[in-house]
Amino acid sequence: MNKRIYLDHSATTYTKPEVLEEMLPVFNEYFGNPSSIYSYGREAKRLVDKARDRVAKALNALPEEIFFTAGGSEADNWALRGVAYANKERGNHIITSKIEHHAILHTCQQLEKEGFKVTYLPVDKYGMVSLEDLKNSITDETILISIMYANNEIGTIQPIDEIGKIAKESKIYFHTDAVQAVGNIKIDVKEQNIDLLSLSAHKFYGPKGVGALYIKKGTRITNLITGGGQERGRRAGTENVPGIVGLGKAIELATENIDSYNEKLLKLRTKLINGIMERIPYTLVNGHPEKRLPGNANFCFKYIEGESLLLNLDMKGIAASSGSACTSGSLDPSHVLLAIGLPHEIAHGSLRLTLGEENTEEDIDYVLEVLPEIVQRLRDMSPLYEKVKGGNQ
Amino acid sequence: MNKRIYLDHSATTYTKPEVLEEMLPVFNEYFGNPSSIYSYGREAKRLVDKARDRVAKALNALPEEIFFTAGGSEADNWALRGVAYANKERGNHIITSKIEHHAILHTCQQLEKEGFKVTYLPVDKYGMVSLEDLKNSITDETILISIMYANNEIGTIQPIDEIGKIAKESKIYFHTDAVQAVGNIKIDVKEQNIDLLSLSAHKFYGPKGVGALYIKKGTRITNLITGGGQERGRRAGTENVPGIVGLGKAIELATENIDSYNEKLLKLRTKLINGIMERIPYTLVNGHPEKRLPGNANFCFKYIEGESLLLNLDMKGIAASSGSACTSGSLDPSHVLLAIGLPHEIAHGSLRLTLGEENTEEDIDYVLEVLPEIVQRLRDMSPLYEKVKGGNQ
Amino acid sequence: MYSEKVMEHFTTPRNVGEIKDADGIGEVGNAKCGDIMKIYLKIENDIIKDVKFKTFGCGAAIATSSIATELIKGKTVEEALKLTNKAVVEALDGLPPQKIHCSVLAEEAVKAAIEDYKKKHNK
Amino acid sequence: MYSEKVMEHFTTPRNVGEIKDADGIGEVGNAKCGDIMKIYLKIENDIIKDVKFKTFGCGAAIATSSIATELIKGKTVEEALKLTNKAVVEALDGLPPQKIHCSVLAEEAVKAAIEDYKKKHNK
Ligand SMILES: Cc1ncc(COP(=O)(O)O)c(C=O)c1O
Ligand SMILES: Cc1ncc(COP(=O)(O)O)c(C=O)c1O
Repeated sequence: MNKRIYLDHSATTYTKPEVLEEMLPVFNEYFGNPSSIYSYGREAKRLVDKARDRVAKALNALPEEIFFTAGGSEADNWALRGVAYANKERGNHIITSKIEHHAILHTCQQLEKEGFKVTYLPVDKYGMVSLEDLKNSITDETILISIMYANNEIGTIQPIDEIGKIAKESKIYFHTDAVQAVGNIKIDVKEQNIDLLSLSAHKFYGPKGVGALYIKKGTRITNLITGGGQERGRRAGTENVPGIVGLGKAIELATENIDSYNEKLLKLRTKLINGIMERIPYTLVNGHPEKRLPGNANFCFKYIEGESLLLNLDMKGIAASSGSACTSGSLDPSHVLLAIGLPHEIAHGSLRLTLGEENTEEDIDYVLEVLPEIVQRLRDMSPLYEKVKGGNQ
Repeated sequence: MNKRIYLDHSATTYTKPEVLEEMLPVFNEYFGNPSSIYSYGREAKRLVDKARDRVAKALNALPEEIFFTAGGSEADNWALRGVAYANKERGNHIITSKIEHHAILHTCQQLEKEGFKVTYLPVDKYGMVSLEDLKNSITDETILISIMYANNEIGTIQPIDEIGKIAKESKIYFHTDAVQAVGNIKIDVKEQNIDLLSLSAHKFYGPKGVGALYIKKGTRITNLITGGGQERGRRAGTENVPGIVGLGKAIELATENIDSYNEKLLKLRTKLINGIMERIPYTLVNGHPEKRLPGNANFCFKYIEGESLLLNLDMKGIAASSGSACTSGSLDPSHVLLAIGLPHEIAHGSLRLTLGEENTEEDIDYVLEVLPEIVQRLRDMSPLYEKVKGGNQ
Repeated sequence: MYSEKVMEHFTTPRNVGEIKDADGIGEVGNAKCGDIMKIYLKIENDIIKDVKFKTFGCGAAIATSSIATELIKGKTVEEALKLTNKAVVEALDGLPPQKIHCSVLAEEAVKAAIEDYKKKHNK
Repeated sequence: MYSEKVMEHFTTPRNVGEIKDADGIGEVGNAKCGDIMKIYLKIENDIIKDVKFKTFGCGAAIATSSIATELIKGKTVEEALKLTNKAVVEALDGLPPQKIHCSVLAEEAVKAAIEDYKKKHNK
C-alpha cells in the first residue's frame, strides 16, 4: 500500500517547487546578513524588501506595515502582548472568542494572570460570533478585539468586515489571526479596517518557521523579541532570509491563483461532503454550511473515536486530523467542537479533512471507498453502537 | 572585478551543501506537521528528534534539555525573561556584562523598566569580565547571571568554567549567549555548570531563522511564545522542520571538525594580523591576544572611519564589518569598543574580519595587498591625519 | 508513537465482539472522556473459557483491550484478577505516557467483568 | 542603500586636499561622533576660485563633502552661502534617513569656511 493522500492542508502544506526554487540560491549564494552594508548584505536586503512588497500587495497594506516573524504563533503573541502592554494606561480589557487558536487563547490566559480582563465571546452552532455580543461586551476599558478570520478546525469564516467597522467606530484596535485565511480568502486590510493581522507561510505552500504580522501604521505596540535593529527596530534577530523569500513567493502565488484554487477545492469538497453523508449514517457536518474555508470539511461520526479513525486512515495512506482529545493526550476534546455545542462523546468522533492543491477527484473517490468501511469496522467494535443497532437513536 | 572574499562569518555564514542537502527533502517530501499522528507527521517528528539528539550531543546535554527557537535573539529573550519572571519571588537581580549582544542588553533594559535590577559588569581592555567583580556583585536577590561565551565583535572568550562554578556555588542560574561560540569552541554544559545556553544555526553554516535554547532539567523558566503544545509545551508554533534539520546537521559537522577548523582559522588569522600590523601604522588590535575566537580579527585604524573603509573594501570584493556608528546609523560607536576603553574617535575606525571555512591564504594575501592602500587613501583624505603627518603622535 | 505490538493489536484486535450468554460483563470508562471498554466473559469451572470485548476509544484503548483479553483467556478467575495495568503495558512493549490510562482501564474492565460474574454466581 | 551618485562621489571624490594659502577654512563635526569636515576656500573678487576638502567620516560624509565643493566652486560667496543641506541631498539623488546629518554638516562646513574668510578679510 503505497498510496499517500494528504488531506491535512490546514495542519501544514508542502513547499511548492516554485517557492523552493526561489529560496535555494539564498542559502549559499545570496546568503549575506541583510544588516550588512557590503554587496552580499545589500542583495539579501533587496530580497527581504521584495518579499515585504509581495506580502503588502497581497493584503493591500504598505510594505512598511509588514513585519516578518517566525510564524503564526509568534505573530499572535506579539499582537496580543504588544498591544496590551503598549495601551495599558488606556484600558485593560481584551475581547476575543472561544474558538481561537491556542496561540491566542493561551496568551490571553497569560495576560489575565497579569491583570488584564478578557472576554471570550461564545459562538453559535456554526461557529459564528455574534456582532450583538461583541458590541455588548465593549467597555471603556476595551483596548483590543482579536477575532480569528477563519477557524482552523471547522473552517468557519467570521464576519470580519462588520467586526472591523465596530472596532473602528469604537476606536479599538482590531487584530485578526488570519493564519488559515491567507491564501484562501481575499483580504484587504484597509477596506476591512484591520489593524493587525497574523499569517504563517506553511499554511499556503510556503516554508515552515516564517510568518508575518501586519501592523497598521500608527498602531501602539511594544516589541516582543528585543535586541538588534532588524525589521526597523521592531523585531530583533537576523532575518530568516530564505524563509522570508519563500513566504513572499508563496503569498504571491496564492493570491494570484485564489479564484481558481477556491473553485477547485469547493468542487472537491462538495463531492466529499455529499459522498460521506450519503454513505455513512449517524454523521454530522461541523461548521458553517457556506461561510467556511473552501478546503475544509469537518465531520463527527457518532459512536467512534477520532484517533482510532486517523490511525486506520493512515494505514490506508490517508493523512487527516481530528479534534479528539486522544490525538492531543488530554481528556477534553477540542475546545472548538465543544464551543459549537457538541457533547463530549460526539466531539470525540470528529474528523477534519482539509483539501489542497494536489488533491484530485480520484483522491475523493478513494476516501469515499475506504472511509465507510473503517467507520463501520470501528462502530462494530464500539459498545455505544451496540445500543443503536438495538433500535434506539 | 568579480573577486568576492567573504570575511564576515561572525555576521552570518552560508549554508553548507551537506546541510542543505539534508534539508531539501523536508520541504516537500517529509513535510508533515510533527504534531500529527499519521506517517507524514511521524516522519517529521523523527527528523526533529534526530536534530535534537545531535544538538544535545554537541553540548553534552540531554535531548530533552534542547528547545528549538527562531534564532539566537529569541533564545536570549526567552532565557532572560523566562528566568526573571519565573523566579521573581526569589529575587529581582540579574548580572550581565557591558559587552553583551543587544539581544541581551536591550532585553535587560526592558526588564529594568519592569522593576528588575541589572548589574552590567565592566570589562578590562581585552574585553574580559573580572571574577572578583562578578563575586562582589552577587546579592541575596541575584537570580540570574548571563555572560556571553565569546564576544561577537572582538572575539574575547570569557572564563565560562569559573563563572559556572561561582554561579553553582551561589545557587544562581547561569545563562550564556554562546551564539558566537557554538561550532568554534568545545562546549560541555554539564562540566561547565551552564544552566541555559543560546545558539543560532546561521553562525556555523546552518540556515538562518533557527536556533536553540538549552535549558538544564529542573530550571524554573516561563514560556516566551505561548500557544500550541510544541517542544513539550515550552515553545509554541509549528516547528521549522527544515531549519531544525539543518541546525542538527550543521552542529554535528561543526563539532566533528572543530579541531582542524580551529587550526586552519588560527593559522590564517595569525598571518592576517601580523601582515596588517607590519603594513599599516597607527593600528590597534582589539580583543584578547589568546583567549579569542579563532576566526576573529578586530582592528582600529586611527584617523579614519569604519563605514568608508567597508565600502572601499566592498568595492574590492571584500565583505567585512565595523563597530563604527555609521554602519548602524547611530552616533556612538559600538558599545563593546567603548567598554574596552577605546576613545570614540578610535572606535569609529574599527574593522572586524572574521574568517571561515572557505577562506584561503590567497584571500589573506589579497587583503594584505588591498587594505593598506585603502587605509592610506582614506587617511590622506582625513583632516585628523594631517596633524599626525605634521609630526605629533 | 505506538510500538509495533500496539499497532498490531490495534489493526487486528483479538476477541472483538459480544458473548450473548456471558457469565460476566464489565463496562468501564465513559464516552465523555473518549473511552469505554466492555468485556464479556464465559467461565466454566472457574476458568475463563472465552472472552470478548467492545471498545470505544483511541488506538491504545483498542490495543489494551485486545491484549488484556488474550492475557486472561484460559486463565483461572483468580489468575485473571491479578492482571495489572503494568502487565498490559509490558505485553504491548510499552505505551506513550499519555496513554497509560488506557492500560488502567483495561485492568479495571477485566476486574469489573469478574466482579459481575462473582455477583451473578454468588461467589 | 546609497544612490549611484553618492557612490560615485564616494569612490572618486572631487576636490580632495588642502589649499596651503587658503582664504578661508571651515572645520565642523567632531571625531567623537565619527565625522569631521574641513573645507578650504581660495577666493578672488568674491568668487570661489578653488575649494578643497578633507573629511573623516562615512561614505555619505565623503560624498556630501565632495558634492558640496562642486556646488560652490565658481560661485560667488553670497551664492555659496545659500547652499542648503537639501540641495546637497538632491544633488546626490537622495541620502538614507540616518545620513541626512552628513548633508547638514556639509552645509555647515561651507558656511564656516566662508565665515572664516569674512572674518579674516573683515567683511
Ligand atoms: C553574541 C550574539 N548573540 C545573539 C545574536 C543574535 O542571533 P540571531 O541574529 O540569530 O537572532 C548574535 C548574532 O547576531 C550574536 O552574535
Ligand atoms: C488559526 C491559527 N492560528 C495560529 C496558528 C499558529 O501558526 P504557527 O504554527 O505557524 O505558529 C495556526 C496553525 O497552527 C492556526 O491554524
